[in-house]
Amino acid sequence: QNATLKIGFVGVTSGPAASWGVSNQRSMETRAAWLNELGGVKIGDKTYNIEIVPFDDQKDPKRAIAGMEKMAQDGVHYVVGPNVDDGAAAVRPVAEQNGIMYFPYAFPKELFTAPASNAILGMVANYQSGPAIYKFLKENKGVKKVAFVAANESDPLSQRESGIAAAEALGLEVVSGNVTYQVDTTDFTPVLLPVIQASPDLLVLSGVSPANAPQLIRSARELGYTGLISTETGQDASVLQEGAGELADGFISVGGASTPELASETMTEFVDRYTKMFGEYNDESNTKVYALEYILETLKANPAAIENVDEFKKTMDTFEAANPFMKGDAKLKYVGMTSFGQKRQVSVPLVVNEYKGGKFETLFVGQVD
Amino acid sequence: MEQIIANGLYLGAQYALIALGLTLIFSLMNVLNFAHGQMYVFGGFVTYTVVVQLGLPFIVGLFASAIVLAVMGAAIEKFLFAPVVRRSKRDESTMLLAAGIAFFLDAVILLFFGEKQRGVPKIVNGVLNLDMRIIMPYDRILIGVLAILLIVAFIAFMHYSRTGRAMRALAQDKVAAQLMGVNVSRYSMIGFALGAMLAGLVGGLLVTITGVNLGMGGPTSVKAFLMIMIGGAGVISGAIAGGFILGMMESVGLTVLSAYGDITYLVIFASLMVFLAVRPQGLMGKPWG
Amino acid sequence: MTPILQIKNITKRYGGLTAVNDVSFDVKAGEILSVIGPNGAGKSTLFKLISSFVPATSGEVLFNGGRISSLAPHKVAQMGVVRTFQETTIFRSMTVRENIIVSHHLRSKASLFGFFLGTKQAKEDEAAFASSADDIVDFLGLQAIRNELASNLPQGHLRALGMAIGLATDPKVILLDEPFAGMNHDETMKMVGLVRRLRDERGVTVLLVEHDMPAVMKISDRIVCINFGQKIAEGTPQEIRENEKVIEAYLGSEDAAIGM
Amino acid sequence: MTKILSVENVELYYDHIYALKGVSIDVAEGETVALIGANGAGKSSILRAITGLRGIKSGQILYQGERLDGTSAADVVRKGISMVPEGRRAFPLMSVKDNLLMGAFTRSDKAEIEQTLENVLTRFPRLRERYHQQASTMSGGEQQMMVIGRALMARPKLLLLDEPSLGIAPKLVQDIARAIVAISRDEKVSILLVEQNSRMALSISNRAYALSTGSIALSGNSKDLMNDDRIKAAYLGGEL
Amino acid sequence: MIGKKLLGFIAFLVVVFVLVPLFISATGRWDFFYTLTSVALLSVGAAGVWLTFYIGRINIGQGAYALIGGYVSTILVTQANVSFWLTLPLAGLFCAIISVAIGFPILRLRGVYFAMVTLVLTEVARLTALALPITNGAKGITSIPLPGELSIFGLTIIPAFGTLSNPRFGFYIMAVLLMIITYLVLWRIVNSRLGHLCRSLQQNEELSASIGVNTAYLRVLAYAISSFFGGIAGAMFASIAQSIYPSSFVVADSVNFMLYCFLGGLGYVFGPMLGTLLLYFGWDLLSIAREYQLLIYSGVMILLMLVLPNGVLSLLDKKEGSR
Ligand SMILES: Nc1ncnc2c1ncn2[C@@H]1O[C@H](COP(=O)(O)OP(=O)(O)OP(=O)(O)O)[C@@H](O)[C@H]1O
Ligand SMILES: Nc1ncnc2c1ncn2[C@@H]1O[C@H](COP(=O)(O)OP(=O)(O)OP(=O)(O)O)[C@@H](O)[C@H]1O
Ligand SMILES: [Mg+2]
Ligand SMILES: [Mg+2]
Repeated sequence: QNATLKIGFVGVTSGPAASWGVSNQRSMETRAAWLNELGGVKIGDKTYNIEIVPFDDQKDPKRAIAGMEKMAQDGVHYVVGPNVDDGAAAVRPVAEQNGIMYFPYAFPKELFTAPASNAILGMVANYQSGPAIYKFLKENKGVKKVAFVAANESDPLSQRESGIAAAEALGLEVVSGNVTYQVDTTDFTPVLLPVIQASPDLLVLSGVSPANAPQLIRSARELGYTGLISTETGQDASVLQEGAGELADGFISVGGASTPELASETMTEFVDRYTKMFGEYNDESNTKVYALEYILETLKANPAAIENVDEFKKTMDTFEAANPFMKGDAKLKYVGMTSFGQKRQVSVPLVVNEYKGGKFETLFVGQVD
Repeated sequence: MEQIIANGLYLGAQYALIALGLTLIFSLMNVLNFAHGQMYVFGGFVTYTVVVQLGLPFIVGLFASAIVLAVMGAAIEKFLFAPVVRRSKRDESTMLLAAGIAFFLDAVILLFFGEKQRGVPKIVNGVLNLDMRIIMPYDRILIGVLAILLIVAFIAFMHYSRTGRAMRALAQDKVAAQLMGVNVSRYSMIGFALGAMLAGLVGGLLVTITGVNLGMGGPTSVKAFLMIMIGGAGVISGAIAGGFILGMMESVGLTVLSAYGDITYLVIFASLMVFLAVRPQGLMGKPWG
Repeated sequence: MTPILQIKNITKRYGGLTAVNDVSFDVKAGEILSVIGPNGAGKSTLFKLISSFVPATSGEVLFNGGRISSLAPHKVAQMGVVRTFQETTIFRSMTVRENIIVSHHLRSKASLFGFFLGTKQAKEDEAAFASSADDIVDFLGLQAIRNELASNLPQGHLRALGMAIGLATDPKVILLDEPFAGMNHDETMKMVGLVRRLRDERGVTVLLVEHDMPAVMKISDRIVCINFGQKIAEGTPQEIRENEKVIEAYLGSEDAAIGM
Repeated sequence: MTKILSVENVELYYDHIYALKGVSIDVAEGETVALIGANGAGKSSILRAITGLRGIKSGQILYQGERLDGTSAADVVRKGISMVPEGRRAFPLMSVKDNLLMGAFTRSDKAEIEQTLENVLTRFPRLRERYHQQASTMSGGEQQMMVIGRALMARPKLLLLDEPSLGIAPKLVQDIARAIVAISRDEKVSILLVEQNSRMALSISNRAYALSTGSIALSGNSKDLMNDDRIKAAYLGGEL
Repeated sequence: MIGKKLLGFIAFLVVVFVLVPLFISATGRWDFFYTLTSVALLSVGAAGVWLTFYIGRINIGQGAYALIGGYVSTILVTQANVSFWLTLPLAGLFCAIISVAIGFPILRLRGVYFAMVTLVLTEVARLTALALPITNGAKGITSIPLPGELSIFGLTIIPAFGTLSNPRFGFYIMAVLLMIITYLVLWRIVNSRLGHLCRSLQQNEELSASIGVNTAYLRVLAYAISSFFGGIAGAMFASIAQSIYPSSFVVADSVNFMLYCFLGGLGYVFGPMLGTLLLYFGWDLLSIAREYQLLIYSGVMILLMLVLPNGVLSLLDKKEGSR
């Protein structure tokens, strides 16, 4: 008889932004079910079944706090989420008071820089991937002029700002950097018209949601834009396929490790199981498989951390384990010294993909330190 | 310039069609249907399912959307709105019901159709390009024209058909309409079904261009509210005018104000508030809606 | 003595339509003056102009020699010029008594904040309103329905309530828009008596619009007749009854076959 | 004479208000019957009961020998009963034409509707002049004509009129009274007329009922009632 | 009668200040403190919305004032080092002033027009917060310090929250206090002449003006009070979350405030309080339903509306037949 280890998820799984959280929660549930099926996870001398405790915060920071309180109540010490900046900032006091480590998908540096100590960035931040992408495109595709568009919401706007800074640091010319759109826009032609008229070589869709990306691409192409289009968020290939068809060819985005060049057997099986469980895979989940894996592997490395996050924090500095989702000898370890001055970020491969004919192909893989 | 106007017209036609159904329901029942946007999204998903998943022709999908939504609208009216309107003391109470239905549809859409953005492949390919001055993909032109045809058909229906006349009468005075032999509960239901059907049709039409996702419902409702406010609540012509004006405002505003970035929508909304403060009943509304 | 109300060349245009066209007349303190005229002649509009509910296109209204047009309607009411409505306008989901009590607003000495705090003055005010409301109920003979919800009242009682609301404001001039509509002869005569007493006992100047000719003839000291927004006659009931223009435009000639 | 309508011992409530306390009236074919009474006596309530706008508590209503109570308002119209409601209730945003056509809602034969329309317009020439005008912009009297015309468009066998003279200038009241007489004469319609203008009502009707707080106080031949002292005192007053 | 009300009030005080904390410490459900704090604060905002309903206006703009209040308090605390407790009334006041300026023109609107403008207002507030430099735009303001000590003449009335072993409990007590004061004020308004006048406004504005009520003034006054409530609720929330973003209060929040009022019942002073409790708590409790949470939540909402279209408190009507 296995004991139960509860891992929390606080994020948005209903309403307009549901897709952020749903893919997140599902990837956790898929992995948990799989591990349980294999007999559980052995941490120290006990074997645990993993239980995912989800909480839908409706993308409301006030709810997110309630969710984190609930996690504390349930004795959960490890939580994945929230999915957006404001929620991640709002839960910080609760997490720190109750000894909870949480893995937000939000980029504000204050969350990860001391004195903040309990948040661990669960993916690659755009201020890390952006420069890498722009640099690659500058060197390989001769990009000189960049334009940015973003939804007028906190997360995308922050991402645009750091994107612009990165581009300028690389010596690129930012020809349009202040066009925004409402997330509910149904026709992007008027939005993009002035951007395209500035004739950039690269159009960056800052923090674009998978729902808006195909429309934006399509409108840009239909307006006659022939340059490159990229984003630093994860995307879903089938959504691009349906929404923009071949117009989306060449679109550059950040992904996990599910492209054939990189995916290990574990990753392939993960995708299969996910598809079986929920009917359809969501490529966004690629980037979201890691948090749970990191939590479990770190606990394995230091079983005392199950009840005590200080132990967890101690272990983080030295922790290293094999990355099961990638081919080759990729490692799981904590990074972030450059960006945050402390190791508060999971090390995942910075996989830059290019969409082609309904699939992603890996353009290059980078590393974050 | 031409491009801006063309964009505005296209957006306007699309918006006007969305606002029509909402204003119809509002004028008939005095219900501000918060769930209108969700109905639109539902329509889009139905078309998507029929066309992409079942592989049937687009027109079948469109019809399926219309029928599914009409049935849904009729049921919502008959089993939910009618009893609540009958028993509640204040008209506004239906807003809670409408909001509940909006949430419910959101939940149903998430469970049935998933969290992803869905789209139907273009129905016609190619882009009209008048020496770079007007660029407009053919599918948009087609949808724009279809939208305008639908609007015209709808107006004609409301004005010249017996059913249309009965619905207008119902909207203006329920008791008097009853005294003319109009079966109020039946025609309220038909009206609601018609409004919902329009929402479904627009969803079906636009899924080929903008796609749908479950998040679009709420914001779409809000936009539709804006349109009927600009034009005047409960007045069909007002809804149409409101749709075109909002479309034009967005198109012009986004171009003219693009240099100022983030404030485009701030300006649009603020000018809207000023406009309503000056003209409280919208362009064509009866005073006080 | 200056007239209590002076209407001077007042005009109201709605778009292309001139609802009231250059109308002038005076109202003496303590008189009952009726305004008659065909439907749509502009009578109600005239009342709205006097009570400042709509702004005049041109012309002005003087009350005790001071200009009241262009003041806010509640200001005009504060000065003592109060209108009742043609449509039966009441506070629908209050009882008859609540309707009357709330209408005592102008008489309150305590401030709104005072009422909020429940000061002594506020309590005195409330008590005074309640007893005055009961007086008005008695005066108008509404005892039987005092606790009835206003929305349940039939037409006739609604009109009486409308008048009660007007009375509660303690007006110097009251404008009654069709106070007898929907009443039968008996009730009309009762109301006529009440309006008289209103003038005699409370010294209120009364302006009224009415289509019930027997009542108008009986009650009025003077009558003003307007047609298509213009004043076509002014005089005593007797003069008006015989005025050719008024007969032509409004009264019609008698016809025994239909009892009129 | 055969009865077209008989109301038998009808009781009607509004929540806790007992509005009709066992009222019986009847109307014969082709007859004009007046219903007079004080405010709140229940006159409108009787009409509401007949048209099915309001359900009754007990008693029954027979129309051409068949039970009418329990029938929905819409079906009552189909059976040939039209009502001109209290306060006119025109469709304010519709043209005169559409208002009239609404009156024929229950009918489907286009040609016959055209014919009736023609008759109505001939009877009320004013409506022909204002054929395309929006109803809300017409004067009260014109609107009253229009709603009477609208009721006639259904080609009713029984016409119910609720205070058609309310708020109407004397001259127009005369026109309306004449129109009622003419309708009764030309179209062989039975009429039940509720009026506050009792003198007018008694002059143009065959029989009359006086209603007092929910029950019938007096009834009889209009000519006789006109000379009845109780009626004179309560409803007619002295001079005109 | 008065005695009975007083008794009820005392019972309520005992429940929220004694029984609830006892219950929580007995069961160890510490998370309820935050849930109930939220309920209390949201019901303060909802009380404002209810008051605008009381003058016959559908207000879907309370989120805007909550956001403004949150920013005012935060900016004062972080940039001017003002004591949080002082910023609380200041935030309310600032919102009230803003609402006078905005309300004066838009309160002329009625029905859906007013409702829609207020809906737009929420979005305007968010976009303004995004655009202004003082709000730090999209990045929001984070790491706001916990409320400090409040002392008068050296007497500590409220200890610094940073020193509390359980700030949650501190916030709970403060929020509940705020809620009680708010509803006392509201109750007093409704049962004084002010309330009667508001009701007259709700039923017929023209007539109200004709009996000499300065309708424009009264409308603005009610709206300002409403916005005051919104502002302090927002300020408290910002302090609890120790962060504020333009998206801290959005259209959905405004809609929720309105729904709380509906659910409780527009005819009952304590309707919004009950409505908030039911809807907010309901959502939390339903989180066990996982993916069916929203489905069940909205389903129940619809059912409640069907059964009790005049609000949950209309249940009491049947028994007492009074308001
Ligand atoms: N707000 C308005 N906008 C446009 N026209 C108006 C408005 N109010 C009144 N009118 C028009 O002004 C004219 C005079 O209207 P008013 O209500 O004063 O008539 P009245 O003499 O009171 O008639 P009745 O006896 O039928 O009540 C009418 O033709 C009416 O349609
Ligand atoms: N909707 C209602 N709710 C409650 N009571 C009502 C309602 N309608 C009418 N009543 C009551 O029923 C009684 C009869 O009303 P009814 O309208 O039939 O009177 P009426 O004879 O037509 O009067 P009037 O001449 O004033 O129109 C009155 O006491 C009235 O208060
Ligand atoms: Mg008038
Ligand atoms: Mg009546």
